[in-house]
Amino acid sequence: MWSDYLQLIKAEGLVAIIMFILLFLKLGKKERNTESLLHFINVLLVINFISGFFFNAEGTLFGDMFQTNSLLSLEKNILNLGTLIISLQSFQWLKGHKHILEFYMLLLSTLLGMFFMISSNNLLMFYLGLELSTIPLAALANFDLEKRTSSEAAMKLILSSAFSSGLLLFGISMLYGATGTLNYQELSQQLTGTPLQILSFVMFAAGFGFKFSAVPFHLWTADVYEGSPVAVTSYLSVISKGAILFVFVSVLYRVFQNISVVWYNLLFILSVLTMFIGNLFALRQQNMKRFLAFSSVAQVGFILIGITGQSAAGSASVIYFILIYIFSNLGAFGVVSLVSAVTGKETVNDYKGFYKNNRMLSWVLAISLFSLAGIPPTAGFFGKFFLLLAGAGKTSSSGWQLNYILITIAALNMVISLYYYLRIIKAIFMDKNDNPVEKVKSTFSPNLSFIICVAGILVTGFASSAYDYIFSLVK
Amino acid sequence: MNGIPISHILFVSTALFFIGIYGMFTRRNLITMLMAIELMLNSVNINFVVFNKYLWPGKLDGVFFTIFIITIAAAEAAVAIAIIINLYRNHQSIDVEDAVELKH
Amino acid sequence: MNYSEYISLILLLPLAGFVLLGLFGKKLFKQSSGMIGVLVLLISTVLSLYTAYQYFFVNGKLNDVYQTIIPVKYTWLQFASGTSIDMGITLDPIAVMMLVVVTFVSLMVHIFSLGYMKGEKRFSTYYSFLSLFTFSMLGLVVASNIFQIYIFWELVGISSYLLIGFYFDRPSAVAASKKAFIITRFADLCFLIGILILAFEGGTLDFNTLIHRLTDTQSSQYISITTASFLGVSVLTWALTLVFIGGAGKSAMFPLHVWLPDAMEGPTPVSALIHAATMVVAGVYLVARLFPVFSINEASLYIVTWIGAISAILAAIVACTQTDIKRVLAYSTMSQIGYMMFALGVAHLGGESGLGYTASMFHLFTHAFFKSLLFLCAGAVIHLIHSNEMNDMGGLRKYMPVTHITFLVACLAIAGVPPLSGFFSKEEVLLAAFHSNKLIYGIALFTSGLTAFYMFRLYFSIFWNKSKSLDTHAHEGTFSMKLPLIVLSICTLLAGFIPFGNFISSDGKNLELPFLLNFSIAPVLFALTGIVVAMRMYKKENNLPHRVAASLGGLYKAAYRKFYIDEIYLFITKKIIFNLIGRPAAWIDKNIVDGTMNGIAYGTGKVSHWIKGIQSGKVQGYALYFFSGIIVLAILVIYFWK
Amino acid sequence: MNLNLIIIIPLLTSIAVLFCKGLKQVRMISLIGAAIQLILSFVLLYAYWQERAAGNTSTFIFEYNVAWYAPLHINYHIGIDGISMAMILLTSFIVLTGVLVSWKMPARTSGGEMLSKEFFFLLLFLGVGAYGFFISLDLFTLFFFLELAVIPKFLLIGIWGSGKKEYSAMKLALMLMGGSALVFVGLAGLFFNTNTGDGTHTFDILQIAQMHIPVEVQKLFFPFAFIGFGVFGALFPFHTWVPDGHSSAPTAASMFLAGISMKLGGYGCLRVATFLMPDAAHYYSWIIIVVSCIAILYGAFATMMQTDLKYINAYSSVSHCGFVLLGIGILTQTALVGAVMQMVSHGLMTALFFACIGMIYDRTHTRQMSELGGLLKVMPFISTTFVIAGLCSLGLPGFSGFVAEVTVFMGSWEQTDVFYKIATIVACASIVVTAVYILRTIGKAILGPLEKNQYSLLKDAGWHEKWAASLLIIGIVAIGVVPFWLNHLIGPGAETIMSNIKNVTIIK
Repeated sequence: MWSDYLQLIKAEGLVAIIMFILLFLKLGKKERNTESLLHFINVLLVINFISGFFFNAEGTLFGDMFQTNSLLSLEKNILNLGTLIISLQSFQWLKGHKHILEFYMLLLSTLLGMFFMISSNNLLMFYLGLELSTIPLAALANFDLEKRTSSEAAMKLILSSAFSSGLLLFGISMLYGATGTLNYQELSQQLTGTPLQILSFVMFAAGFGFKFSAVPFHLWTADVYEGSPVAVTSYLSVISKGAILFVFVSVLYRVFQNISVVWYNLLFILSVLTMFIGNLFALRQQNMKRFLAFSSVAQVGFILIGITGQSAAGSASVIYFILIYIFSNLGAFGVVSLVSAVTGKETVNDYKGFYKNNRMLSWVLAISLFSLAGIPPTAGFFGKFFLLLAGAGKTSSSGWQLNYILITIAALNMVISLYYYLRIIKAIFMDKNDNPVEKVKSTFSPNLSFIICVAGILVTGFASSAYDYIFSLVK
Repeated sequence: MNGIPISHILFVSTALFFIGIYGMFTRRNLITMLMAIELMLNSVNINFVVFNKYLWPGKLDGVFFTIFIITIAAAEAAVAIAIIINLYRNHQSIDVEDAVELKH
Repeated sequence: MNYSEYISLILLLPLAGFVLLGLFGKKLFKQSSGMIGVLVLLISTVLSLYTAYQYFFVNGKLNDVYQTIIPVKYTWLQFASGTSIDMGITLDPIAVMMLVVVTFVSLMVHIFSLGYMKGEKRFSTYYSFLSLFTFSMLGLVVASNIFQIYIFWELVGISSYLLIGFYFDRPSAVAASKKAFIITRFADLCFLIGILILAFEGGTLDFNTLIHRLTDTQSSQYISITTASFLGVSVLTWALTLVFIGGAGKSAMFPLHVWLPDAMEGPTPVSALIHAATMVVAGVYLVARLFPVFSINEASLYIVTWIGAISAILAAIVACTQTDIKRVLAYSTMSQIGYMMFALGVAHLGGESGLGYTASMFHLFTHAFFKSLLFLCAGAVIHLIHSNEMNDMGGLRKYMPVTHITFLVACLAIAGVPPLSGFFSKEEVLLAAFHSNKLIYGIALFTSGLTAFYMFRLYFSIFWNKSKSLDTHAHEGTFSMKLPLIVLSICTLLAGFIPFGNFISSDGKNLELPFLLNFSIAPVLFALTGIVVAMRMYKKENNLPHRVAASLGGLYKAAYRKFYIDEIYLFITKKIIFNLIGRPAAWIDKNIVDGTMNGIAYGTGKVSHWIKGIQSGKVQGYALYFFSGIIVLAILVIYFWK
Repeated sequence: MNLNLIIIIPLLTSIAVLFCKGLKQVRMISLIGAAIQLILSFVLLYAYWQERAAGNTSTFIFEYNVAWYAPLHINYHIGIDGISMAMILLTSFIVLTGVLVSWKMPARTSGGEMLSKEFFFLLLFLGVGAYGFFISLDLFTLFFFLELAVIPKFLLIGIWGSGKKEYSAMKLALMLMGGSALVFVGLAGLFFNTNTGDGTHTFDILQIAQMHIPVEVQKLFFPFAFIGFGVFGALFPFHTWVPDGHSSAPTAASMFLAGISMKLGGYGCLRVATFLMPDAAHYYSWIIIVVSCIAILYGAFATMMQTDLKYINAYSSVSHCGFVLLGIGILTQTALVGAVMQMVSHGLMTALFFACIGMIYDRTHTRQMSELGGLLKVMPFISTTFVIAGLCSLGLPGFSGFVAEVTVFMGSWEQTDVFYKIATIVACASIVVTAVYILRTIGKAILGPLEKNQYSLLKDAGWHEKWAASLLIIGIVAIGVVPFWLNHLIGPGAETIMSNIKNVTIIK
């Protein structure tokens, strides 16, 4: 009884335990060697990640407010991996920082929130997870306490997230009013597609859109990404985005299946807007973080296309892409964070002639960018291909073939996005620079993270087994 | 016992909601904006309670939701105010118009 | 000995020579390459003479009609439609005749060049090019497949290009070679299209099959090609005219002749071989080869006739005014080829009416000898003087007796003075013209007068006129240079007595060439007057030429400037093609096509600049977008969903 | 004979290069690798003949088919027919010669350092893409390799190029990617309209060729596929990447671009667009013909006006590749054979041309015709090679160009409709224009008096350059003098494509 009870909330439990360990450390004696502490934490996260593969059970808890199965535990583990990589990469930055433990506690609490969100089987549980994963992030965004931009970013994040959650809640409340239940299964039977329900659904979706920054709900993204510390930025752009997308997919397919026509059209508009706006803004960014922020906005547009596919292939390709996206985006962010931690240089112009002194980092960055741009043989190519393929597979109800129009637009957007990725490549490899970034010496943990990222980028694509596994879980 | 028709209450809550939004759009002071958001949340609370009481009196999940919202709102406010204080440290102002370094 | 055993050697030996000298000439046989070339040619000459003997006297005839024998034939390129390009060797009277002519003259030129090109830096290259030319020319004449002719046609063109531009550091030579190639290329384009039409209509590329199908009036191909018409002209006429344009280009017929005079930039022996004896008559040969087809189409024959006649007279007039001796010879070549052309034009298939055909071939044969002889003599002279200008010469007869005599012989021959070869062949040509068309006959007669005049103008102003004093040890050149002159002059003397009709006639049967004494009075008289006038004007140094020139005035100037045809060409190429087509094309590509692409990129950038206002940095603005976004989406979706 | 070798060996070579030290090792390894590739492709050719001689009549031989992404019906499926075989030969030639001409790594980065390792790696990696593209029989694999070959070009041009290299590199990458984006849409549309009987879809070219795609679908997606590949194959008006890209690229990269990657387009148009969507091919045939005729003439005329040697060759490539598309558009077997022949021939010829230009540029440091002249005197070998390339390009018999063009002409003349004839005549007219610009170039740059005195000190080609040039010339002559072997090689492949095209209901 207890054993399987624990087994069901194993992932959440582990994260909570780690948090408690850190808490005790905090209560313990003050002076501590930061490096060894960081290594210790990383070891814990590695354990957490590895154990994520074992003892995964299926079932529901708390009067089926909470549910878990192998797919969900896989999704959680993907997030674990991402968190691990980020913590490895932020080594350089945290080394000098006083509040390591706070940082990790906030980080892990958001992770915990995401786990609950993913496992939620009830709007209440979902809301709790959402807030738990949002509010600490605002605090994290402000983690460079004395940096003006950092606090501004935090302010923007907390205000807009509160606003969006207000709207989300309003939507939920109307949904509740219309159907009288908060449970997913009952909800999905109750939905008939009355205008009220649709309006509430749109508000609900807007809440999601805010989190994974779909245009026009994305405006906070760039500012927050730019202002907050790089580790937090990469966390925002990868982990929280990935988590909310996991939830979005499952909610759409499981709860709102009845009104799929509605959300197909909604997603159509959203994805087209997101791709165009994201790309057009990314075109002219000079700050690397801001640039990556907009590029990640554009990526969401492609993911939404995959979601419109609305089938096993659809959700499988989305999860697969997010896995790849974690590798690619973290590879890029890792280099950026390392460089900014060591030299404080963050603009594109600083990267001119980067290759001269930093061969290894340049290739890591280049490969990650190629993967983001969807260029073979990197995994990004496969991910994008499958997303668009899933999108094309959906035969739209309306007379003219929206799905092909959609992927045509997407394909052309890929060309635009290629331009700005190549812009960075050009800066790294081709442009002249009299005083390029000097040799950035990287330590063990960042290198490990780079190895993980590059290996992931290069292997995940060719090794079809990953995709097949996800597909088998989704079916 | 319930002489008040549901529509009245919903009108109040909706009004409250839009007042909140209006405040969010117009107020320059961060604290006031936060309060506006609280108004929105409260309108949501009213919604939940009313729907629960009038339409689906069988279960109590609306009420529970309300309680949770109140709790979380508190937490949110706490963090927000902390951030605002820190912002004030850096900017010597809590006017939202002053914190616009990050743009375009 | 059976043909197939050795016949292909005639072609392959020169080819081997080309490859050998071209690849290793520079290193291995710096000096000996000349001898190698000569040797190779000697062998193939002997072989071709033997072939001629075999064909004409042993086994060519079958119930006294000369047969077409195809000893060798390979499929070179097979097309899905069944037609194929074959490489083969055809033996019929004209082919064999050309075999002899080409190898023989080429041999002479090879020998002559031993002395003439001595000490050249690119000696071996020169010989390799000569062998290449010989190979391609032979391949042309024995072609069994209309595409084979085209292929070797091009190869001949390129070797001519290479040889004209042999002195590649002279810009004039480079320009001349370019001009020659491009003009002939234009003609070849028409030729190619003509071939394609014939091949399409005839359904084959093989000569004999093609001719057979297109000439028998029952065959479906004949009917389709004669009945079908494009722009109101029958397809057959189109095809033949296009083919003829191809021939005209190579044979420097008006108005495609402009390259020939410039081609004289090449080494003189080359001019003797390519631009006098062999390549330039390829056009005539082509028409002769397709003669059965031509003869069933009056219109195309008419074109052939008139182009030939016009070229003949025009060239003769121009020749009278030129002062560069090689140019004079070039124009005379053009004029003589004009003879051959219209001789073909006035002929018909079979019997007496086929006289023109025989005459044309006969004239081609004799002309090959005396014209190459003339060029080689000119070469000898230039070798001595190091100049092409008449004015630099004069009174050379005492310095170079052999050259003098042989040159005289050649002049008499070309002027048509009996009993030299030129007389006989020209006689037949005139006769053929006389029978069919008096006007042509008139032109021909007048032309022959002019011919005599300008040839002797040349003769006198080189060997007589004002006597130039050269340093005493100015000698005539090596034996290797004298020998060809002598041999060729002997040929020139004797070639006329060959009973040509027995060998070559339009239908392969035996044709007794008529010889009417009273008919031949007129041409001889014309020739003699020409000679006398020339002697009067140029034997002694006097100012008569200038007065005559002055009295002629505009006509003289026009002739001197070659009737401004070069200028017209220049206008067309420079002004029209370059300025009206080339530049616009380049401009469009740069600005419009490319501009569009750049414009798209630029536009995208601009848009991204315009919309940057959305990201105002104000949280309230964001919230506003957020909220209005929800409203708009909700409306849209609900509307959609309805 | 395991066909995977043709991908694996280049891949291994390129990876091995990464572990080398110093220019000497790097180029040695890459030379060995490239040589092995050449040998391998000849072995493959031999094995191919053996198979055929043994009576193996199946369309594609040496097939190798494993499920890659089973849920999406994506297979890794490779195999060759005559056409692919020819293209593989071409590629191996270009790879080897490309390595040879860049022996001395003349091109340096703007940073000034050599980066020889990266250079050769990218060069060989490009080869991997090409090989894979030519042998793949699965649309996904095909697309994968197609895009694989784009980015290396970008880096090669951008890092080691000359002139406005960044601009050109970016333009090339974006236009090619745009092309492949269109290709993707075409493929996806094709995929979802296939039906293997049990309701599932397939990417397998052979299976799709068997089934009949609805005509409306074909009409919808043919343009995507054709234009997409057309961008690679310099389809007018999407050819503008060609001049800039070629002129800015380092020598070897130019050879790859013109020699191989422009052929990817032609091959794709043939293998995917025309083969799989025959009805649409018929339907759009006349447009293709018109466009390619425009490209042929217009490219030729644009060439006449150029003054930079590389631009001349680039524009002439546009004109020559027009013949490829023309041959495809005409839809007769002879014309298809001609198109493939033209691909091979143009590949070799233009590679030779660029090699010569590169050699000249390395010595004189200029590509402006006005600053060149009389080079034949000082560097006879290079000049002679240049002249040979030129003559091949103006379609002189005895060289490959003539064979290909004539085959296309004959093929188009097999169509009875007069429209085709007029189109052919228009295309024919280009041979004159070609002669004009080629001879103009030769006359100015190679012949004539020596332009500058310091040229008289220049050295002639080194052994590696001589080898490169000789190899290419051998290829050109081997096709030009005895074309029947290539004809036999390509014939059956073209026949299978034709058999697909023949049995369609012609829609006008």
